[in-house]
Amino acid sequence: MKNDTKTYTLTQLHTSIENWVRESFSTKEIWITCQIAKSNEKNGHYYLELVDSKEGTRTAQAKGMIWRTNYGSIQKTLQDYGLNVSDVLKVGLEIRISVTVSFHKVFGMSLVINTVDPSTILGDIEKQKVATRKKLQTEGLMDLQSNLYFGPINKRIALIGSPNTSGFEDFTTELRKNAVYTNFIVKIFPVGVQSQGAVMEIANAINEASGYDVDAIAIVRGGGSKMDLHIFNHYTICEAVSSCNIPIITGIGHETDSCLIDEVSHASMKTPTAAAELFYMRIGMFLAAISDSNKQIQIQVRGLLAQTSGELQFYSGILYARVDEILQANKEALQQVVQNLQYEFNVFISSSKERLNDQLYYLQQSAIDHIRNEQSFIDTTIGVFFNNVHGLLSEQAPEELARQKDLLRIRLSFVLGTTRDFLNFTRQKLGLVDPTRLFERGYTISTVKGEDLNKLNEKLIDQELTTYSEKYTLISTIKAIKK
Amino acid sequence: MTKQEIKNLKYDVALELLKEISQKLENKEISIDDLTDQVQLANQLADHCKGKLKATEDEIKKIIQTDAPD
Amino acid sequence: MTKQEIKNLKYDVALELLKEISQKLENKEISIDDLTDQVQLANQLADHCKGKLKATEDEIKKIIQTDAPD
Amino acid sequence: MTKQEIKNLKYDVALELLKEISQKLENKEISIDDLTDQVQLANQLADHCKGKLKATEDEIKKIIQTDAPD
Amino acid sequence: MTKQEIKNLKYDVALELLKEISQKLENKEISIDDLTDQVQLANQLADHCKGKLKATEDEIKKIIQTDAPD
Amino acid sequence: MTKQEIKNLKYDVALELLKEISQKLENKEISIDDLTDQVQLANQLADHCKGKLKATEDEIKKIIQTDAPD
Amino acid sequence: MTKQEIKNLKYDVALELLKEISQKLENKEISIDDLTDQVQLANQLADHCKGKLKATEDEIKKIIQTDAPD
Repeated sequence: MKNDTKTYTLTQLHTSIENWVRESFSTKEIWITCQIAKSNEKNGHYYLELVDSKEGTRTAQAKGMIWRTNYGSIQKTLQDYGLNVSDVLKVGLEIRISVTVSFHKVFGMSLVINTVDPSTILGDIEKQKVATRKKLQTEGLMDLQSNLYFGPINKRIALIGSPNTSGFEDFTTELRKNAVYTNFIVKIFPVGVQSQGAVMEIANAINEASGYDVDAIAIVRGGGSKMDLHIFNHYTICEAVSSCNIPIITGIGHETDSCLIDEVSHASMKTPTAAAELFYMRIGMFLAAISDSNKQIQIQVRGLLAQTSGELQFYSGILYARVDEILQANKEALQQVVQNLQYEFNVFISSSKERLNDQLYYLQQSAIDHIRNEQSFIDTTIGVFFNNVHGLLSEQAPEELARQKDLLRIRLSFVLGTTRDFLNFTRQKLGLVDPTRLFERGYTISTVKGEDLNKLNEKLIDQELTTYSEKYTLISTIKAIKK
Repeated sequence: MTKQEIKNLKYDVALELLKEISQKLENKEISIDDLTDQVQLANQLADHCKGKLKATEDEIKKIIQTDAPD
Repeated sequence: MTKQEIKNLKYDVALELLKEISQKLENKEISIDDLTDQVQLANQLADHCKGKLKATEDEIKKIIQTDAPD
Repeated sequence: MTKQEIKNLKYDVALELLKEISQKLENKEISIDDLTDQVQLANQLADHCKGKLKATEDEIKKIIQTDAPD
Repeated sequence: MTKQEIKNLKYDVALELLKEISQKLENKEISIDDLTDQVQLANQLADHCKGKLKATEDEIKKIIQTDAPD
Repeated sequence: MTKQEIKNLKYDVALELLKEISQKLENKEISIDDLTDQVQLANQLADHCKGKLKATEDEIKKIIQTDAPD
Repeated sequence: MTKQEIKNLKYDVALELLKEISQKLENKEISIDDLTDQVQLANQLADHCKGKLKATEDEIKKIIQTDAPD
C-alpha cells in the first residue's frame, strides 16, 4: 500500500456526502411509492421504515420520518379526505409520499416526509369495497333487507353501538327527547367499534339481536375517519345484516361516501340522530296521517292488520285442510292395506284347500292305481300259470309218455331181432359141425384112439388111424407125417 | 297313529305326512295289506288339515267381522 | 293248506306263494300227482288276493265317498 | 308381539308390519299353523292404526276447536 | 303186479317203472320168457299214466271252470 | 319447540315455520305419528302470530288513543 | 331128452342147453360117436327157442297193436 495516496477521515467523507446531498436534494421534492414496514411515534415525531420489494424480495429500504413540525400540515391535508395520519401510517400500507433526502453524518440517510397522497389509500379502500359489493351481489345478499316489511310503528328497537360515544348518545337522546313519540323500548347491544375485534363483535351483535322480539335494529356510529368507518365495508358485517330478518337501520355519521353496510341495510341515515328521527317520525307521520278521524284510523289499522293476518289465516287454513286430507288419505291407505290383507288371507286359505284336496285326490288315485296294477298282475300270473298247467298236461306230459312208449317199442323190437339173429346164427353154426351133413358133402373125419388128431402130441407113426365117411369106417396105420 | 295323535298334529306336519304317504304309494312302497290303513290315515290327515283350515277360516272371518262395522 | 289257512293269509304272503307255485311249475318242480292240488291252491290264492284287492278297493272307495261331500 | 308391544308401536311401523304380513301371505311364507296368530296380529295392528288415526283426528279436532272461537 | 296195484300207482312211479322196463330191455335184463309179461305191464303202466293225465286235466278244468264266472 | 321458544319467535320466523309445516303437509311428508305434534305446533305458531298481530293492534289503538285528544 | 321134454323147456333153459352143446362142439369135447346125437338135440332146442320167440313176438305184437290205435 502506498503512503502517498490522499487519505480522509470518516468525518471528512460524511461531511462531503452531507454537503453533496444537501446541494443536490435539499430543495428538491421527490415523489416515491413504498410500503411501511415499521412505524413509531416519539415526541410527536414519526419514525418509519420504508421498503420496496419485488416478488417478495426487498429491493430497497430506507428510514423515513415525519417531523412534529410537519405533522399538522399533513394531518390537515388528510382530514380533507376523511383520513387520519394514524390511519395512514399503518404497517403494511402502500403509500405515495413526497420526500426530501437528507444525510446526517452520524445517522446516515433518511427521507423526510413532506406530503402524503391520500388518493392511494382511498383507492385501496375503494377497491376493497368494490370487491366486497360484487361478492354480496353474486350471493344475492344486496336486496334481502330492503324486501323486509318495515312497519310504521317500531317501538322495540335493538341498538348496536358503542355506549358513551357521541353517536350513541345522540341516538338515545333523540329517541327520548323529541316532541313526536318517546315510548320506545331499546335493547342495547354494546360493541367496541374501534377495537381490533370490532368486525366480529358487530356481526355477533346483529345475530344476537335478531333473536329478540324487536321491531327493528339500529346500528349507530358517531362518524370517524374514512379508515375508521372502513370496517362497515367488511363482508362479515354486511353478510350478517343481509341475513337478518329484522329490518336494520344504520346511522353512521359520515360526510362523504356511504359504507357498504348502508347499501345492504333496510335503510341508512346520515347520522345517529337522523336514524332516531326515522323511528319517531314514522310513528309521527302515521299518527298524523290518521289523526283526522278515529274511525278512519281504525279502518286503516284494520286494513293493515288484515293484510298481515290474511297471510296467517291463509297458511293456517291450508294447514287444517291438509290435515284433513292427510287423515283421509291415511284412512284410505289403511283400509286398502286391511282389505288387501283380507284378500290375501282368503286366497291363502283357498289355495291351501285346493292343494290339500289335490294331494288327497292324487293319493286316492294312486291307491286305486296300485290296486288295479296288483289286480292285473295277479291276473297275468294266474293266466301264465294255467297256461303252463295246460301245456304240461296236454303237451309236455303226453309227449314224454309217448316218447317212453316209443323207446320201449324200439328196444323191444331190437331185443327180439337180436334174439332171432342169435338163434339163426346158432343154427347155422350147428349145421357146420353136424357130421351127417359133412359126410354128405364127401368130408371124412380121422381119429387116433377116438381122439382128434390135432389134440394128440405123442408120436403118430405106426399108430392106428380110424377114418369115418358117409358109407364106411376105415382103419389104417400111419406110415409117415408131412408138415 | 291314533286319532288323538292326529288331532295333536300341526297342519304342516300333517300335510307332510300326507305327502309322504302319497310318495310311498307312488313308489309302490305300501303293501296292499297296509293300503286301507294308509288311505284311512291319509284321509284322517286330510280331514285334520281341512278342519284346521276351516277353523282358521272361521277365526279369520270372526276377526274380520268383528272388525267390519268399524 | 286249508281254506281257512288261506283265508288268514296276508295279501303279500299269498301273492308270494302264488308266485312260488308259478315258478316251480315253470321249473318243472311240480309232479303231475301234485298238480291238481297246486292248481287248486294257486287258484285259491289268486282268489284270495283278488278278494283282498276288491275288499281294499271297496274300503278305499267307501273312505273316499264319505270324504266326497265335504 | 304382546298387546302392550303393539300399543307402543308407531303408526308407520304398525302399517309396515301390516304390509309385511300381507307380503308374506302373498309369498306363502306363512304356515297355516301360524295363520290365526298372524291374522290376529294383523287385526290388532289394523285396530292400532285405526285407533291412532282416530286419536290423531280427535286431538287435531280438539286443537282446532279450541282454536275455533278465535 | 295186479291191475289193482297198477291202478294205485302214482303217475311218477308208473312212469318210472315204464322207464325201468325200457332200460332193462336195453340192458337185456329181461328174459324172453318174461318179455310178454313185461310188455304187458309196460303197456298197462302207460295206460295208467295216460288215464292219470286225462283225469288231472279234467279236474283242473273243473277247478278253472268253477273259478271262471268269478 | 317449547312454548317459551315459540313465545320468543319473531312473527316472520313463526310464519315461516308455519309455512314450512304447511308445505310438508301439502307434500304429505308428515307421518301420522308426528301429525298431532305438527298441528299443535302449527296451531301454537298461528296463535303466536295472531297474538303478535293482536298486540300490535292494541298498541296502535293505544297510540291512537293517547293521540286522540289531538 | 325126449321131444316132449324139450317142448316143456323154458326158452332160457333151452337156450342154455343149446349154448352148452355149441360150446362143447367148439371145444371138440364131444366125441365123434356122440356128435350126431348132440347136434340133433341142439337142432331141436333151437327149433324150440325159435318157436317160443315167434310166439312171444306174436303176443307182443298183439299187445302193442291193441295199444296202437290209441
